[in-house]
Amino acid sequence: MKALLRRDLALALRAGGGFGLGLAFFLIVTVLVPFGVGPQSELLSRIAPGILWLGALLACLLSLDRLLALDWEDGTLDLLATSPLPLEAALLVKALAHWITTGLPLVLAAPLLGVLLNLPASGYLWLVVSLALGTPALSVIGTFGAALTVGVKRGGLLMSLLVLPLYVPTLIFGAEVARRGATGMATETPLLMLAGITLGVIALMPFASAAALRVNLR
Amino acid sequence: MKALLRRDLALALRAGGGFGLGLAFFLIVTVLVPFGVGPQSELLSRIAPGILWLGALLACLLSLDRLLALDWEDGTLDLLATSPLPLEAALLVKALAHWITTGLPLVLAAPLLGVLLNLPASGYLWLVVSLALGTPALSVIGTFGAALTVGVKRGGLLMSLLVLPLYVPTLIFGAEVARRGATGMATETPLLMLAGITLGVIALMPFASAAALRVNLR
Amino acid sequence: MSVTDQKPIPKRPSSFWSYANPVKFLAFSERVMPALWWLAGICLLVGLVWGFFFTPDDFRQGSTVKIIYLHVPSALMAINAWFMMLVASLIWIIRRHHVSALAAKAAAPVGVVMTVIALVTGAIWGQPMWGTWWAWDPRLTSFLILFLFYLGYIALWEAIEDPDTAADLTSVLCLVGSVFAVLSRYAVNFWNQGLHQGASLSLDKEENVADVFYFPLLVAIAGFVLLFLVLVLYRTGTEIRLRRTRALMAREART
Amino acid sequence: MTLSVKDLSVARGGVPVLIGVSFELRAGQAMILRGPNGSGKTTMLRTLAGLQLPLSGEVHGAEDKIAYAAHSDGLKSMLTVEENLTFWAEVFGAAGISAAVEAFELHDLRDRLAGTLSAGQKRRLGLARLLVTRRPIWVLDEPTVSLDAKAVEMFAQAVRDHLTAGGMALIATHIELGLAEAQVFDVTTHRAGPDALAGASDEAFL
Amino acid sequence: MTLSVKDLSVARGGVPVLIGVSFELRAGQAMILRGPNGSGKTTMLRTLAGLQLPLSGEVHGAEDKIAYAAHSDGLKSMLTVEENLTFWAEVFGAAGISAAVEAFELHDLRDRLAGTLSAGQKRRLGLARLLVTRRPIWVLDEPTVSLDAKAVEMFAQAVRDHLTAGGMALIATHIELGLAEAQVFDVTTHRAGPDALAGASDEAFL
Amino acid sequence: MIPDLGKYADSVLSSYAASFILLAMLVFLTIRRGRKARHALEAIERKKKSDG
Ligand code: HEM
Ligand SMILES: Nc1ncnc2c1ncn2[C@@H]1O[C@H](COP(=O)(O)OP(=O)(O)OP(=O)(O)O)[C@@H](O)[C@H]1O
Ligand SMILES: Nc1ncnc2c1ncn2[C@@H]1O[C@H](COP(=O)(O)OP(=O)(O)OP(=O)(O)O)[C@@H](O)[C@H]1O
Ligand SMILES: [Mg+2]
Ligand SMILES: [Mg+2]
Repeated sequence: MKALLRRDLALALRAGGGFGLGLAFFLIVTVLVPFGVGPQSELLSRIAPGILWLGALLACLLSLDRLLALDWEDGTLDLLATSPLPLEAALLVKALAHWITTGLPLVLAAPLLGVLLNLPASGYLWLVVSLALGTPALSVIGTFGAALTVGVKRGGLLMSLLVLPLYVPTLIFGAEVARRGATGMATETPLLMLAGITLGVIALMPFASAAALRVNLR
Repeated sequence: MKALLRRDLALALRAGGGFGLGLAFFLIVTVLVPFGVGPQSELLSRIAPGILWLGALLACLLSLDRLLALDWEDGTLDLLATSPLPLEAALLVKALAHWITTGLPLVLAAPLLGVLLNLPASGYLWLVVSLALGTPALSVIGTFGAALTVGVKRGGLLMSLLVLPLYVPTLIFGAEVARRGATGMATETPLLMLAGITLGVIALMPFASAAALRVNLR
Repeated sequence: MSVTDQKPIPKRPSSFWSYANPVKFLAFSERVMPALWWLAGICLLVGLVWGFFFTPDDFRQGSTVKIIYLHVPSALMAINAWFMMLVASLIWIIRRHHVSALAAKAAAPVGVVMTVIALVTGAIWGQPMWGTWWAWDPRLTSFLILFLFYLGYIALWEAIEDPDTAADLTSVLCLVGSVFAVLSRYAVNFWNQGLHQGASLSLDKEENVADVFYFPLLVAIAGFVLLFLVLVLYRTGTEIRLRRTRALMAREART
Repeated sequence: MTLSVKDLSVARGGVPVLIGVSFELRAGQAMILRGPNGSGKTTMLRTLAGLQLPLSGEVHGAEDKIAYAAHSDGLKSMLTVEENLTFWAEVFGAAGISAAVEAFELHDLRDRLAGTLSAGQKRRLGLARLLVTRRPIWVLDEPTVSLDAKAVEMFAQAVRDHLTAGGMALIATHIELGLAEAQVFDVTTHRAGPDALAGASDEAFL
Repeated sequence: MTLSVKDLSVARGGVPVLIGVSFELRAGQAMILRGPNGSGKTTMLRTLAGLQLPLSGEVHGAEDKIAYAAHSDGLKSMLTVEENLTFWAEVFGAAGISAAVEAFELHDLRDRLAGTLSAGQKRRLGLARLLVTRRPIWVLDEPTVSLDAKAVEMFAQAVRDHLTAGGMALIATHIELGLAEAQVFDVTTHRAGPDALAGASDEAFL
Repeated sequence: MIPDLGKYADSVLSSYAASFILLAMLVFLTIRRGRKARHALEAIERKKKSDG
């Protein structure tokens, strides 16, 4: 398990820079929004929490196709499946590695990008909290999508199609926390829901992912 | 050339449904925006043209990694490079196939998605016109990005990073046309600029792409 | 030679599960489908003609109330089609009957069309009633999400070559998707209290749905249910034939 | 310790490929699978390794004992030779990699990225992975592809050492390996006829 | 028609691999490249095919005449055998694919998706592609990997026919192909020593 | 013939039209695909029979 985590992190750091790229994508999407929507700062500050959450979600999504596909192509997954490690654990570790290389940097960078979009001052704390709570769920759900589509060549887009509707509850509650935070409203309820989703997903999803992966390896 | 176009289209139709997926992604991004920014329809209708352009751009981007990477992995590009077909022409044909399978469906679907975001009635025509003019440029520029990153395993994210800044001018003028159209302002100037960019890019970019690809094949 | 007369067919299959045999299923569906086609057609015709021509206008909604005969049955079927797919997926996972996996596959496109009809008629209805084609009302929104689930489900079937692998994976997706669809429903409710509730409840409560509207609606719903049934039976038959063609071709290639 | 296969039938793409394969392999024995292209060797090896389900028949003594190696050998081109081996050693809980490095003369290549190796060098690394798994049954699909004569001899020696230590090996190949002591099993006689149906995943449709 | 190579040096990863290779190949001749793993055969073939630049030296008569085939043979797993061949035939402006289908006995596989072929069948398809290019110089990197004895003979026959028709072939391999008429060229003597610098891309830093 | 739909005629008629088009397309495509599958199967079964 530790070996797998270490290896995945090493690969992310080395191979084409999996580490910084999610971040860079997040940055670029956030920067492109004003170009698309127009530069009115009052408008931007209203949509800022939502756009930041969306940007983080898309950045997460885009890096998902590295999660399993590479290991599939070069046969690593075949070998892992015949190894003593239970597949559920292996997938959870892979999701963890994905979160560390993608989700965590996003959480840390979000406040900076908030400045670009005129996020109200009261919103920063809640934005970070909601992202920190929500992004692990994104990684775990994403692993499920990756496991479903791992046999499909360049399944990237198909995976997005499968994963995005699954992201809806996380996005709604996450963005709601950030939005309420930014406008100074109470955030307990959506925060609790968000935490509940994340916990539930971490506890149950790896079994679904492992089942899907086993079918694909067959 | 015709053989290449036919093959690319056949592959897009068969392998994992390259055809509908760009569209589905566009749909999903558009649907997720309200979850992020909240359901106020007046707010949504203000940001609609920009968001639709951004969504189309991202859908385009996400399907770029199928453009060359698959052909690279199985050695097709090596063989094409040693074939009688000039590489520039081959890349232009590939960009065309990409546009037919991705850009064109986006143009046709955009008005429907406009309904979801409460796009003002006057905006539909200009949205479609600007997308029809702009998306070919997105495909051609994307081919350049794909050619640059073709050697990098799972270069998807890296490619986004390289391509997104190149998309900025197209996005700015395209979204400007759509936005002005929606608010009933004059659209000539940005429309001309958009057309100019597209033509220039189609005329010149294939040479840059072919050069980049040659370096990568070496 | 069609599949149906390949093997002698027992007169009365011994249990429900014996219909899981593709040959028996084909024989059975060939027998009941003509009647079902007629029934579905008649119910639809009666329900819609009754509703369209022989019901009065609602005092508040005017003639738009006639849209209800399309909107409500299609919305009902859109949800029930997914539910049927869920059950069929479970049967496939637990008992591995090919027919049930193929039935789930066959139902999905029917479900999407029902969803689209509900969305389109709803949108057209919304224009005069709420002054907008679309609003981010929870019910409408969760329908849109359902539509996305359908799309993903169909795309996954299309993308995977091996039919058994595809059946397994889509079943897993259907299970997980159902959980998330319910979750989204609550999330969406929390996120926005919308228009639809008020507008529909006034008709939904017994006292508000006058019998004049209620009975033709029931007939129309029966028509949609029957249409769904016959379409799924027919499409399942098609899937079985395609699968058989594929199996025969695979063997042909190896001689 | 015995690997016993009884009346095994395997399928690919839903079509039965081999039918009624039975054999036993004891500690210290090796078996070479032969058969023309497309006869089903790869399919059978994948089934034994547990990567796909058999149509029918039984396999005993394989569970958690098999080290499988095929064309794609799970090497990361962005990791060095040493890192690649170490990773698999850790996953399989083995002690060290030095024996493997020595057996396939990878010393000079230790710090090279796996992606920069030549075809034969990469193959040697893939075979070295077998040694770090410490699994008793080696299941190998065309292991000597791209290897030169000297490396083939290295491989034969590694197999011999493995057998001497009580291991087993099951090898599909088209070329001569110089393993005189191994039994040869020709799958040709077990090929499924065109209308073999039993147990195929599409049996119900025939 | 002659392929002439003069004093060619090639490099991989910026490091010179082979130095001072010279030979001539005339219409109707074949040459087999030999050399231990990692000696630089692949690198040299890629250079001749124009896929990478030589460090120094000259290659004449190769331009637009070479059909190159290596391990990855440009086959789409989602297209059928026939569609794959037809595509390449059209790209190279060749007339039809029937000769190629016949030479490698692909008739029964014509309508199968390339992705469902076995290793050897896939290889046969990859080799059939050479015939539809109508190019005179075949440059082949380990072409007989995964082929059984019968298919190797098919391949040798295809090469012989190609030579008889005035073509040429340059083949890197570790195993015996049964092409007695071919010259053998051993690259070992041309291997670059550890301090061969001339022309390396990092020469300026040494 | 058509009842008086008042000012909402457009809405009602277009929703009926849209629904009918969608349903008709669904039925048409279903049946066309079914026919094709039936013919393909019959063809291959005939071939198999004649091959022995
Ligand atoms: C795009 C817009 C709309 C969508 C997606 C939509 C969707 C739905 C759904 C999912 C149902 C539930 C069916 C059931 O579970 O029984 C429903 C029922 C209903 N809708 Fe809509 N609807 C839309 C617009 C409208 C509009 C504009 C009206 C009228 C003002 C309306 C009136 C009704 C009525 C009367 C019912 C039946 C009563 C009920 O079950 O609550 N809908 N619709
Ligand atoms: N999806 C499929 N549908 C039908 N037949 C298939 C499918 N996939 C593989 N086959 C066939 O199954 C047979 C067994 O393939 P397998 O890879 O096991 O052969 P092999 O003995 O390893 O051959 P080789 O020596 O060429 O590697 C082949 O004839 C192949 O064409
Ligand atoms: N990036 C690199 N840096 C340093 N050396 C490299 C790099 N890439 C390849 N090499 C070395 O260059 C040499 C030539 O490799 P090449 O693939 O040409 O050998 P080959 O003769 O084809 O061997 P094989 O028979 O194993 O296929 C090998 O020793 C390889 O290790
Ligand atoms: Mg094989
Ligand atoms: Mg080589």
